[in-house]
Order: sequence, then structure tokens, then C-alpha cells
Amino acid sequence: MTELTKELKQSRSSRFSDMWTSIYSNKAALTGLVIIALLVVCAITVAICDALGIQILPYDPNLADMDNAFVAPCAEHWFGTDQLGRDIFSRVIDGTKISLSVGVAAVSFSLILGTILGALGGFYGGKLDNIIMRFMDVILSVPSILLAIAFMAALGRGLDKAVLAIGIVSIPEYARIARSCVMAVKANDYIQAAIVSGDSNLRIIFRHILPNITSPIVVRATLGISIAVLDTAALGFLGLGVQPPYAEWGDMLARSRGFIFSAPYTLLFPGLAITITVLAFNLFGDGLRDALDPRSRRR
Amino acid sequence: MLVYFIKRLLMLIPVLFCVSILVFLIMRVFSPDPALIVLGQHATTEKINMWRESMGLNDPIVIQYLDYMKAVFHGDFGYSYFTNTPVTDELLARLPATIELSVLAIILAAIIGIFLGVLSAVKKNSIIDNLTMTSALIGVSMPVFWLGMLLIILFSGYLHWFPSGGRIDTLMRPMDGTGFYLYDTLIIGDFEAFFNALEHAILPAVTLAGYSMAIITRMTRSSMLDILHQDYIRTARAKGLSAVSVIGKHAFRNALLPIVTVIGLQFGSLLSGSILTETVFAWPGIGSYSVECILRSDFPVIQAVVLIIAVIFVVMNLLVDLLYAALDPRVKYSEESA
Amino acid sequence: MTEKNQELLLSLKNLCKYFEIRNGLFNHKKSYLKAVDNLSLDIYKGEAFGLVGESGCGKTTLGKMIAGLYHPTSGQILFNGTDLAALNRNDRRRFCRDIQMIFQDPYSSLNPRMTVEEIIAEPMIVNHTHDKAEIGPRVEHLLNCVGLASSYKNRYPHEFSGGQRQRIGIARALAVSPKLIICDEAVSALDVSIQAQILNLLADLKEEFGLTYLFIAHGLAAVKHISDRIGVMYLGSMLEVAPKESIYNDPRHPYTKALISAIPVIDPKKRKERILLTGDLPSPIDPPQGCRFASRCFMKCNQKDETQILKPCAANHLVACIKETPDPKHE
Amino acid sequence: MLLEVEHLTTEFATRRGPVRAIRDVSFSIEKGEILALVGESGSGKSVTSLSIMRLLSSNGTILPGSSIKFNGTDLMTLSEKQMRQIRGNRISMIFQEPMTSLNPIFTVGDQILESIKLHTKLNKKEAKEKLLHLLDTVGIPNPVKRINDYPHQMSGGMRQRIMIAMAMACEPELLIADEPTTALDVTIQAQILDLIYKMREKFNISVLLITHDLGVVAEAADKVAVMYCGRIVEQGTTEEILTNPYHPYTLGLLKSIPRLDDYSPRLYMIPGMVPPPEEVPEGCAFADRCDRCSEHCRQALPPLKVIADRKVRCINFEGQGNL
Amino acid sequence: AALSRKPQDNIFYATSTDPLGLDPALVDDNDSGKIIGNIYESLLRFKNSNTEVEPQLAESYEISPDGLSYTFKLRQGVKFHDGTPFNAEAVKFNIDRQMPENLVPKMSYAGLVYGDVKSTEVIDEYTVRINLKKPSTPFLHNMAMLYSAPMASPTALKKYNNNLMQNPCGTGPYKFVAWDRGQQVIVTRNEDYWGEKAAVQNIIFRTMPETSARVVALNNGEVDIISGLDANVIKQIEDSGNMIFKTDGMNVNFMFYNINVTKNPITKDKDVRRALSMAINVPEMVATLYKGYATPANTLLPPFVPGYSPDVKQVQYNPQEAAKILKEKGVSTIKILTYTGARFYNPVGGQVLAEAVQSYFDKVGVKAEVLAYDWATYKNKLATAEWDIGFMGWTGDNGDPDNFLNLFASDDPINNNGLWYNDEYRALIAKGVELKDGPERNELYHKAEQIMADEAALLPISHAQVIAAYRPNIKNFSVHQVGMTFFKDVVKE
Ligand SMILES: Nc1ncnc2c1ncn2[C@@H]1O[C@H](COP(=O)(O)OP(=O)(O)OP(=O)(O)O)[C@@H](O)[C@H]1O
Ligand SMILES: Nc1ncnc2c1ncn2[C@@H]1O[C@H](COP(=O)(O)OP(=O)(O)OP(=O)(O)O)[C@@H](O)[C@H]1O
Ligand SMILES: [Mg+2]
Ligand SMILES: [Mg+2]
Repeated sequence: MTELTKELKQSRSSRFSDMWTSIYSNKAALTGLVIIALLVVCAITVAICDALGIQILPYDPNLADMDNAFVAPCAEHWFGTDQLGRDIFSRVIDGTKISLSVGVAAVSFSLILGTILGALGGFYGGKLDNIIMRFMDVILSVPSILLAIAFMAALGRGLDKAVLAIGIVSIPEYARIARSCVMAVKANDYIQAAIVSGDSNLRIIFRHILPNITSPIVVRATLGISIAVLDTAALGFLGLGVQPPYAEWGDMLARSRGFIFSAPYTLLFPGLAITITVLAFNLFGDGLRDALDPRSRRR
Repeated sequence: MLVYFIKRLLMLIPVLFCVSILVFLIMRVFSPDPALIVLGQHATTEKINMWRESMGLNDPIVIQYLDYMKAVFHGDFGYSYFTNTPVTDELLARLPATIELSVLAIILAAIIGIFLGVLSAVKKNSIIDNLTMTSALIGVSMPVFWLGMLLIILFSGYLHWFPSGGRIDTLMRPMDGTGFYLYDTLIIGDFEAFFNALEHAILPAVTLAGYSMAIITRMTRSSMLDILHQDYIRTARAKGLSAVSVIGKHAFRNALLPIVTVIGLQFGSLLSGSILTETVFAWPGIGSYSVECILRSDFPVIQAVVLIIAVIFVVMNLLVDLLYAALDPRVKYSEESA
Repeated sequence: MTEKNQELLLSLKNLCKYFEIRNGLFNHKKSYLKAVDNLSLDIYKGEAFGLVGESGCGKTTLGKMIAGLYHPTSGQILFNGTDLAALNRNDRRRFCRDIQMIFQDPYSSLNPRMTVEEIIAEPMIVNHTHDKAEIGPRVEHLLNCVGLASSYKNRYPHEFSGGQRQRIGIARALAVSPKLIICDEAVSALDVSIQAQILNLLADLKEEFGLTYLFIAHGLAAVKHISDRIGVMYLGSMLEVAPKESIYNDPRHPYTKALISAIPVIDPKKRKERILLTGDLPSPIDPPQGCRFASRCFMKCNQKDETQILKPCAANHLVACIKETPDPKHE
Repeated sequence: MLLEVEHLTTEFATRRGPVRAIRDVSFSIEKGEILALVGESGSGKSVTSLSIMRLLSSNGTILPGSSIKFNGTDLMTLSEKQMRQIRGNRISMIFQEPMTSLNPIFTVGDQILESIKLHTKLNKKEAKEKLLHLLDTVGIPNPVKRINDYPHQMSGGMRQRIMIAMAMACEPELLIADEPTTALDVTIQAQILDLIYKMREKFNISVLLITHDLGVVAEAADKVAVMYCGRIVEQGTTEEILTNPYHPYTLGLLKSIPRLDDYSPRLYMIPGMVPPPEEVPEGCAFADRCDRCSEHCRQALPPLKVIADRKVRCINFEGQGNL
Repeated sequence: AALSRKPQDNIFYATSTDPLGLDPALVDDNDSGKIIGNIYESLLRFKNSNTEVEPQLAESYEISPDGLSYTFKLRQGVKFHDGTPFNAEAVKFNIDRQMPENLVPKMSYAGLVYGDVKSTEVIDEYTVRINLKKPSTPFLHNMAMLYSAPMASPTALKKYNNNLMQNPCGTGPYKFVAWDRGQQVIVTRNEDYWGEKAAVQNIIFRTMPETSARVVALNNGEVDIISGLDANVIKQIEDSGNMIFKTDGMNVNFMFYNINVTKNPITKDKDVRRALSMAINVPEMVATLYKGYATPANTLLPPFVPGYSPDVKQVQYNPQEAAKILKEKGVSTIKILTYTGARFYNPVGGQVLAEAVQSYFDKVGVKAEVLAYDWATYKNKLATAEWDIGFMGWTGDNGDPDNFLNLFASDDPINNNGLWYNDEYRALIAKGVELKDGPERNELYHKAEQIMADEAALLPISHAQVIAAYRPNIKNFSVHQVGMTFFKDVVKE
């Protein structure tokens, strides 16, 4: 009896544990995961402390301290200070909040819309599919960052708008993936079996198709966050990003441009922060893909 | 082939039509009124109205759109709000710089990317592979503009190897010509100027190429690995072909198909990447110009830039598809020939 | 076994399935791929009907039309007298519990995200054939029926071998107690030793549940064991239908003859002269005029004028060949 | 003796550790002979053939102690370069999947010419003549036109013919055919088998025919080796093995095949399943499915018994298998 | 023909942006002005060191006693770069082009320069008379301005469709050669110049958007002169042995309160405004932000402009008092609207400035929210959003006090951003335009300025200095208060 229950438990979780083992044994993916976890903890802690009015960062990231402008990295200011004497370390840490939230929000937005549109198109095919995909073609025919820039140039800066701009431009990505996955899944005999069993379309979509297309979409979403973080930074750099005085990495870089020779540290750390964040999501996404890759499993 | 080509070309029309509406909506409907800044510090409300009238901004939006499109078909993208010169002139004057840089970058990215990708696929899991893949991963993770600034600090700030901006030393500037300096200087045989222009182009080209190079490397590697597992590679080896011919002929030619697609798509992202790169390097192309225009809300210019890049992008994609078709005999243009 | 004393379960009348193929500029030129062309067939209650033919001749398409996966271009599918082809999708669903299907590829026919129990319970749930409380025990019962331990019900498909998966597929098909099961190459993907197991299982289940089979296969060997009657399909139409003994001992159509002679015989002493067909199956987009088989036929009668239709030639034996003069006795 | 394989053992490095795909496989082929290697999926047939060609994927190694003598030279000792002289020239190969075994972006003519050019010193014109001749031999109608076709423009049977033409390009001494007909229709299968047979007659080559279909064996082979779980369990002439199998596995296999002349309602079936390669037991791998199995079988690997020109790896075999 | 590659023949002048264009009537930006000043000339010009006027293309002028007509005697033998002779017809052509009936919207200075002109008469070939609608003291100053006033070739104007943005043609010491978009404008010596010819052959106005890049280029010797500097880079330049030129700029940078734009903002209350102004230590802030390259402003007027008075009393810095008042008034949060980029009068940019102010408010217990937008959006937001404090500035055009002070006598929120209404102030400004320069006029402006200070309509912050840096081998280099360099006399050794 105990033997049996143990066996059952194992088999139930085996899919998950397989994936976990695969990630766990992939050093790069694990590193990515750990960094992401750290970043998330940073962002959440900062946000909570902010809301409660507790100062957890060494300095207020937005408060100018004119007497201490352009202090090179030292014991008091690990990453130095900027033109207004604000502590770069505090600002970089504070910036995690923005980058992650814009990334996650934008990806969620495009993921939800894109998946729904793509899945509908892929499942029903025909005219609906044609209309949806032509619409996606329109968005796709403008390079995504350019479109985001155009949006921001017109709408003006702001957190919500950045999310919208970055989100909209990546909808087609998800729609395409969802669509091709749905079509691939649809070609499987188990869908035919479901139809023969008398399942309704809705049931087929939710019970048979969606659970089977999550892996590639989740992988894409992980990588999508990295792209969204890069895009946020690019918008910030062009002066189109998040509303100041929020510490946003791209904006910090833009402002340190004037001092690249006189105070290079002002541009080193925000840039590193972006790179590390993006790298972490890329590492994890790649690992996740390997773990979920159907080619490395089955048969 | 011709039928397929025409068909694809005709399919572009509705897409581009919708793009134009989209861009027009973004720029005209959702954007702030630029009149206040266009007219400088001596603007008055009365003058602003006059200006809006003269720009046709008081017409119904549909009329505005139709007028705009009518003009666009005649190659007229309207007038810059600021300089009051035709947008077409402004862009044409800057286009050579951007094309020169993009072409240089895509060549760089393609050659190096493919080379490294093939190398690491063939030497899978070796030190070279790990090193290449790590660099490629960092390459796709680094913001272009940051990379650019780091390169400037290193190569022009400390090492003084390359200039930090501009296209050529002014005095070497070719006096008349196409605007493609590398070409112009070569044509007149002014090698000093040619190398000067090249020197200026290297850092921005490397920066711009960085991301695409990384993507192409990764893509090449995975596509090569895919192909190397195919049955026909086993067939080729069973024939007694050497590793070089198996990889170079049988594997690479097949792997090239997805790579060509990626390179084509990268050209589009390169064009938009040039917005950031040109800004960092003060490269006088449409990229840096559009940033300038974005910052002062010169919407006719932004609108034109987005439209033009969309057209280039879409046409590039078409070319890539055609090239793909030319490279892959499996793609059929139409059933009739069969 | 005579037709007279048997109850008709399924009757296909002039069934056609044309797939539209568009090409040309703007996709305006249409041509049709005639996957199933003007095919008529009767299947009786309790029999196993074997359907053989080369790859691409339209066997699967036919099976899918009966199972409701494709809508016929024209013709009737009379199931117990009801024309399924005339029903809309919702009405057609009421017949799902009567007609089930077993698929060729055991790897793709089971949803990898569902447990075995969920998979087998699915048809019962959507067809409301059983109460919630009944479902659990019934799943275990079905698993036992197909020779699997009931403790397997909480596992996922990827934990099973191909043969075991095929059993799960069979259990799913049995769940709603169907009257007709369509087996589309149900054993082709399996190893010989496993093939035998599944064929036996299907034969046993047929006896136990009084099932009717439409058994689709490439080769004659596999069908033979399980079928009562066999139909030979070629390029979307039926060339010959007869009880299996007649097909093997007295094939009338040249294609059937070639097909039988192509079956390798295990006995090395009996290495026989083969009838080797030349060429491949012609394209179903532009099927040859007249006799479908004329282009590969070794009889060289070059029948280009008259499309051959099934005509009786002996007791319970239908054939579509000009060389076979109808047997007036059986007209 | 053209090919003598002795104690061939091949191992794959996998995530779950090393997997021995074939163990101690020995057999030999004489000139002009067709040897069939039969066994169910996963029994190691392809690995055997790839080991002979030294074309294993990078995670596979042939363990020391194995020897593959071809015309007296041990292929194991050859350098990669010397091996290339043999591949496609003296030993050539055709594969199961005609759909994927040809390079999709070169014309079939080019792909065959490549082989010819690689191993012969013919000039362009001669090579082309040879190509046309070859295509004619393998029964491709209208070869002049067909050489410019791409693989996707041909049917499965045609492609398999192209594969054969490519294999025969340099008139090899040994042809390894790995399930050449499995993916094809019965009528086409008959054509291809017939072709292989003809080639053997015409060029007097030896063939290692890999298949899981005993029917194909009966039709084509002179000798048979039966594989189960990476080992050869029985070996002998086709006639003897098919009429009088010693090993219970061979017997079961033969009995479970539907026969045209047999009208019994039930097929014989071997109980159980083939164990996955990681879980192959120490003793006889077939023990669990065998009705004659004894404790001995489970404990130690039964030795290979040699009876006249037959070999069988079973301690309980009956002298006369009754079919 | 190719440019001479001899170093002393070329002066490179690097600025941050491309000019908008090179037609004086159609532009209003400093980057265009720098070039225009060397290609074109006006009837009058500012003296080298201040904003007093002296003749240029006019040899002399007479003003009628009622102040309504100005008669100019023109210099003879002057030719435009395209060979067109300069004469009274040309003057009339240039002025008529900017009369209301011919106005195109981009002629943003036409109203300021010629707004009071009634008609222009050609008396003879070299005499021209301009009639005004009402007396205007700033008019003579206007005739020396960089924008609108310079004389362009009528032939060229006809040829290029009334638009010389890309084909400038004047009478100045340099003539146009080429404009590579985003890179440079090249001008070369006018060998037919009527006066003493320029010393250096070519001037190349390079566009280098990044301050740091300009500094590096200067220090490397790639360019000879750079402008658009901020305080942070001065030391670096001096350390490399290069020279800094600085002069007081004719501009003002100020913070203003929302008084009547939206309905009843907190800052409608004069005491709140005063308290907020009191919270900011202007001199300290200016010193840290601008590092000595801007002077704290006492009033809107730069010290060298007539009418300036050091005696105007602004609200004094007093954080305790400010905190007290603000607490009493219940002001705890405040919304600051600002622009992101740098402006001529505020080289560090509006956002940095606002953030500095924000930290001062923080010290008196007021939490300020800073909303920064690009310039266009910012301007729109001023009219539509909820806000309490904004930032703005003004660059003087002609050195007349009216040019600064009349902004706040306007009903147009585009000029009078906070919509501050004060009748007394308005009356004083209206009177000032007509008074002749002199103590009486100055006294009147003094009074007006004090009213503005008492009402705390705005808080003057700084006057940015015009800073440029140049290599030591450049001689006679100077930048005029209006922001441009006349290259005629500059020498490169
Ligand atoms: N959905 C479809 N759209 C277009 N053509 C189809 C479709 N399904 C099948 N066909 C075509 O119809 C013909 C008959 O196909 P079908 O699958 O019924 O053959 P089959 O006899 O089952 O072959 P196999 O033995 O290979 O399974 C083929 O030529 C096939 O290409
Ligand atoms: N590259 C490899 N890595 C790991 N294991 C392998 C590899 N190639 C083959 N194997 C294992 O070796 C065993 C024998 O495989 P092989 O391909 O020889 O079987 P086969 O007899 O040819 O079967 P089939 O009839 O399916 O072709 C299988 O269990 C397989 O899992
Ligand atoms: Mg089928
Ligand atoms: Mg195999």
C-alpha cells in the first residue's frame, strides 16, 4: 500500500520534478534563477519598505544632495553619486522595482492578448485566423522597438504607457507562437480523439490545447521579460521612458552620458544592472527551454 | 516565381496601408499639440491657430489622412514642423549615413556570427563553444547604447584608437557624391579619406552589429546542430565524405536557410537599433535625427521615418522570403508548375 | 455467412470527400484532391470489416468521415438508418457514443497533460453516459479489460510503452460502449510481438462487447486475422469487397492479386513468383480517367472510357474490373 | 570471409549514465551472401550497422575488444581518413527513411555524382554516363530528366531507388541496408526487395539486411541473425531458422506473425514487453517473457551454443521448434 | 572644389545641434543664429561688448521728432553673395516679406521686430524710410537683431520660393558652402566683402550633440572652439591648456507659480507662494548646479540690461519661517511640472533643477512630486494638467527691458505662464514702451519689478553665462551677449 502510494506520488509529480531536475542540473539556468530570485526579492522589499515609509536603502534614491555631487565610488557611496549627489547604489537597487514591474506587466499584457488571439486564430483557422494574422502582420511590419518609440513619442512618458507600448509591440510574437503551437497540437491525434469523444470546442481548447501549449509560451515569456527590460531601458535612454524622478536604469544611463569621461562610474553600474537582469532572464529562459524541449523528452 | 513574387508584392499593399493608418493615428490623434513649441518663445495663441491652419491640422482627421497619403504617394512626407523644410529632403540627406552604417553592421554581424556559430556547433561543448555562447548570451543581454558608450570610453577615451563620433574628418569630406563616404572616397581614389571614414565607422558598426551578431551566432549554432542530426548528414558521411565537405556543403547549405531569415529580420532590428547607436556615436543618419525629432515632437519626421523603415523592413522580409525560396527547392511558388 | 440474415449497421452511399486546393494569383484557381470518390459500402452489425490499400488511397479520410472528423463533400453515411452526413455538428455529437476511433500513433493520440484516468473518463463525462460515482470504478474495469493494472490510472502517458498506450487508447474507445469502432492502422506502429497482443485483445473485446470494427490497415496480413470481410481501396474508390477467404483464395481484381503476391511469405521454401507492379499510386488530384488502376495494371486492358464500379461476381463478392464479367447468379 | 564482426560492444553516454546498446555481437558475411539481422525495435540493429561503418553519433563508443574485420583488415584500427576510403566505396549503406535520408537542397543527380566523383577518377562526362546508367539499373524511368529533380519531387519508392543507386555508385563489396522497406507500401516494398536481390546478382555484392520483418527475411536472406536486447540470440541459415527455430524468442516471433494460410482465430503472443536498454537483466534478457525459463537463465547469461552451422544462446532450447 | 586641408585655413566650431535652417526670417534658435550672424548683416548691429546699436549696412539713420519715422542712409557698393546689389529696394523687399499680409507662420520674430511698422518707403536707391504705427523705443534695437532683421538677397528669395533655409544668401563676410545634415555647416570667406575681409578662410560649424564628445574633440585638437558647455567640464578643459570664454548671458531662468491657470491652486495664495520661495536658497542652489557659470538672479532682468536695479527686494531665504507658514496653511504636498532637457538659460536641464527644488521643499516639510516631460508635452501640460509650480526661462532678443518684462503683462498663458494678473504692473509696462531710454524709464521698470517680487509671482533663479572654450591658438575670440561669434576678426595661428 505504502509502496503504491509512493509510486503514485512520484508519477504525479514526475513531470514537474523532471523539469526541476533538468534546470537544477543546468548551472547556467540555476544561476539565472538565483539572480532573478534576488532581483525579485530586492524589488519587493524596496517596494514594501517604500510603502511603509521605512528606509532600507542607504540613501533616499531620489533626494538630491548637492554637496556630494559626483563622488567616486567609496565606502559611503559604493557606486558613487550622480550629478545631484544622489547615491547611485540606492538608485540602482531602487531601479529593480521599475524594470521588473514594467517587464512583467508588459509581458503579461502581451502574453494574455497574444495567446488568446493566436489560439483563436490557430484553432478556428479560416477567415478569423486570416484577419487576426494580417493584423499582427501590420504590427510586425514595424520593428518593435521603433513602434514602441513611436508610441512613447506620441503618448508621452509614464509607467503605464511604457507597459502599453512595450506590451503592444510584442503581442504578435505570442500570437504567432500560440497559433503555431495550437496548430501543432491540433494535428495530434488526441485532439481528434477528443472530437470523436464528443468534446465541445471550448472544452477542447481549455482542456486539451491550452495545457499543451504552455511550455513554449512560458519559455517565450521568460525571454520576453528580458526583451522588455531592454526595451524599457532603451526608452528611458531616449528620454521616453518612465516618469522621472523614478530611478530607471535607462534614464540613469542617459543622464550620465554627459560625463562618460569625467565620471564613468555613473554609467557603469546602471548598465551592469540592466545587463545582469537581462542575462538572468536569458539564462533561465534558455534553461527552461532545454528542460521543456519536447525533443529531449518523450519516447 | 514571377507570379509568386507579384502575389507577395500585392499582399504588401493592405499591410502597408494599415501601417500607415496606425502610424498616422499614433502621431496625429494621440500625440500632444506641437504648436506651442514649434513657434518658439514668441508664440501667441493667435499665431498658433494660424500655424495649425497652415499645417492643415484643423481639418477633419480623415481629410488629413487622405491628404497625407496623397502627398506620400508623390514622395512628399510634408514639412518638418521645425525646419520647415520638406521631410523628404531632410531624410534623403541623412539616409546614406544610415544605410552605410547598417550595411557595414549587417555584413559584420553576418560574417562573424555565421563563422562563430558554425565553429561552436562543430566544436560543440568545447572551450571555444562555451566561450562563444557565453559572449553571445552577454551580447543579447547588453543594451546597445551601453555597449556603445563602453566602447567609446575604452577605444576613444583611453586608447585613442578610434574617434568617438562623426563620419569623417570634415576636411576629407568628399565634396560631391552619393553621400556614401566609403564609396565616394574610393571612387575618387582618396584612400586617406577612405580609411578615415572607415575608422569613424568601426565603433558604431561594431556596436550596432553586436546584438545581431549574437543572435546570428546563436541561431547558426542551433540550426547547424539541428541539421547535423538529420538523416541526410549520416548519408553524406556514409558516402565517405570528409568532415569538411559534410559540414561545409551538406550541413551548412541547409543551415543557411533559417540563418538567411534571421539575417533578414535582423536588418529590421538593426535599422531601429541604429536609432540608439547613431545617438551614442553622433552618427548623422536618420536614427539620431529621429531622436532629435522625437525630443522636439517633430511628428511629420517621426511619421515618415516609421513609415520608411516599415517599408524597408517589409521589403526586406519579402526579399528574404524570395531568397529562401531560391535557396530551398522545397518551397513551391505555385502548384501550377507541378 | 450471408448478408441476408445480418443487420445493417452502417451504410455508405456514394460518399465523396474532395479537398480543395487553391493556387494561382489570389488563390483563385481551385482544384480538388479527390481523397474519397463515390464510394459505397455496407457494414453489418457484429462484423469486422478490413480496409486495405496503399498509402494515400483515402482510408483514413474515409474513417474520419464516419467518425465525424471530416464532413463529406457529398453522399450519405447511414448509421442505423440516420444520415450522419446531413446532421450539423451539434446533432452529430449525439452519435459520438456510438462511433469511436482508435488511432495509429500511440504517442500522439493521448493527451500528455492528462492522467490515464482523465483520458479514459473524458468520453464518459462529455457524453454524460455515466454518473460521477460510476466513472472511477469503470475506468479501473476498462483498464483491466485491456490488460492493464488499475493502479496505472494516475500515471501520465509518457510513462508507458507504445503497446500500453495503444491499450489505453482502446480503453478510451470502449468507455462509452460504442457500437462501431474504427481502428485506423491501430497496430502498424507496433512491434510484431506487441502487434499480436493487440490484435488478440481486439478480437477478444469484439466477442465480449459485441462490437463492430472498421479495421484499416496497409497490408493484408494484419487485417486478415481480425476481419470477416475485406475491402480493397485504390485511389479513393473501392476495387473489391469480399469475405476474407474469397479475397485470399480467389482474388478477382488484378490489384488485389498483386497485393497478395507482395506479402512476403515466411516459409522460405515457398519463395514464389511475384506480380510486381510498376510505378506508384497516381496523384489523387488528377486521377486517371476510366479504370483507376489502368496505369499500373499488368493486364493492359487500358480501360480509359468507363469508370469501373463494384459489381457482384460471386457470392458476396464485389469487384470493379471490366475483365470480371458480372455473375448473373449474384446480380 | 568478407566481413567478420567479433565481440562488438557499443556503449552510449546518456544523461542517466552509460547505456550498452549492443553487447558482444559476432557474425560474419561471406562474399555474395545476404545476411539478415532481425529483431524488434530497440534491439540494436542500427547501432550494429553504424558501428561497422564507424558512424555512431558522438556520444557512442565502440568498446575495446571489439573487432570488425573487413577483407582481413580490422576497421577498428583504421584512421578516420582511411575509413573514409572505405565508406561509400567498399561498404555502402542505405537507410530506413527515404524521406529524410536525402539532402533536400541538392538534386538527386548531384548527390549520386558526388559519390562517384569522390571515389573514382572519372571525368565529368564519364561520371554523368555512369550516373545515367545507374539510374537506369535501379529502375528510374526517364533518368535524363530525373537527375535534375530534387528529392521532394519524388515518391518514397523512387527515393529509395535513388539511395540504392547512390550506394551502388562505386560498386561496393558490402551493402548495409538498414530497414530499407519499412517505410514503404507493400507493393513498393516488393519492388525494392526485388531490386536489392537483382543488385546482388548483378554485382555479386554481400548484403547486411536489417529488418524486423521475418517475411522480408524469408524472401531475401541467405542467413539470419536474430537480435534481442543488444545480443544475438540465434544465428543460422534462413531455412533452418525459419523452419526450426531453437531459441524461444525466435519461435515466439515466428508464431506471432499473422500468416495467410492460417485461419486460427487467435495469434500466438509473447507475453510482456522488451525491457528498456538500461534495465536489461544480467542473465538471459528474454527470461521474463519465456515459458521455458529456469532459475539458471536468470542468474547467468546463457553461453552461445554452436550446433553445426547454427548458434543459439539458450540453455533450454528444444532441438526441434514446433511451429 | 575640395577644402583646403591646411590647419590655419579652417576654424572648427563645435556646437550641440544642427541649425534649424539658415533663413533669418524663419528661424529663432541660437544654433542657426551663430551661423546666420556670419552670413548676413542688418542695417544696424550691436556693439561688441553690449547691446547698444551702431550702423552696419546703414551708414546713418535719422528719427523723426514724433518718433514715428526712421530714415536710413544705406552703405553703397555692397553686394549679396549671389551678386545682387544691396539697395533700398532690397531693404523694402526684406521688410515687406515680413509684414502681416505676407507672413508665414514660421516667421516667429516678424511680429516682434516689425510689429510696429506701418510701411517702408524707398526714397532713393540708397535711402529708405520706415514708418511706425506708434513710437517704440525698442525698435532700433530690433533692427540689430539676429533674427528677422538681417538682409537677404531678393534674387535668391525669389529663386528659392521665399525660403532660404538651405540656400542662405546675405552680404556678410562669409558665404555658404555646404550643409551636411547632422554633421556640419561650412562657410567660406566672402572675397568680395565690402569691408575688411575675414582673416580665416573657412569656418566649419560642427554638430556634436554630446558635451563630453565636444570636450574631448577640443582637447584632442579636432575642433578649435566649442560651445554649449556645462560647469562640470570646465576644469577638464582648463587642465588641458585650453581657454574658457565667458560673458554674462542675456537670459533668465525662473520658477513660476500657478495662479490662475487651473481653478484655485494652493499657490493662488500669495503667502503660500512667498513661503515656498522662502524655502529655496537660490544662491546656494545656483552655485552647486551651475558651478559658478550662472549668476543668481535678483529680478528677471540681467544686470547689464537697462532698467535693472539691484535694489529690488526678493523674498529672502528663511526655511524656518517657510516651514511655519506652510504648516499653518496646511501645505504638505505640491506638484511640480518641469521639462526634461537642457535649455539655453538652464544648461543642467529642467528636471535636475526641479529635483534640486524638491529637496529644498523636503527640508520644510513639503513633499513635492516632480513630473518631467519633454518640452512639447510639458508646454501642453502647463495648459491642461494640475500643477502648482513650473519652470521656464527667457532669452533676451534685443537688450531692451520691455522684451523681458512685458511677458507678464500678457493675457496669453503662453507668455504669462502662471497667468498672474496685476493691473498696476500692466500699466507701468504699457507706459515704458513709449518712454525714451533714460532714468525715468528705468525708475518705472524698477517699480514694476518690485511689485512682481512682492507678489511672488515667480522666483528668479539665475542668468546663465555664455560659456565657450577655445584652443589657445585662436585669437580675438569672443561671444556676444546675444550668443553669437562674429568670425570676421577671429584669427587662427
Ligand atoms: N486535410 C486534408 N487536406 C488536404 N488533403 C488531404 C487532407 N487529408 C488527407 N488528404 C489527402 O487525401 C489523400 C488520402 O489521404 P488519407 O490520409 O485518407 O490516406 P490513407 O489511405 O489513410 O494513407 P496512409 O496509409 O498513408 O495513412 C492523400 O493524398 C492526402 O494527401
Ligand atoms: N545516440 C544514442 N544515444 C543513446 N542511446 C542510443 C543512441 N542510439 C541508439 N541508442 C539506444 O540503443 C538501443 C538500440 O538502438 P537501435 O537504433 O540500434 O535499435 P534498432 O534495432 O535499430 O531499432 P528500430 O527497429 O527501432 O530501428 C536503443 O535502445 C536506443 O535507445
Ligand atoms: Mg491513414
Ligand atoms: Mg533502426
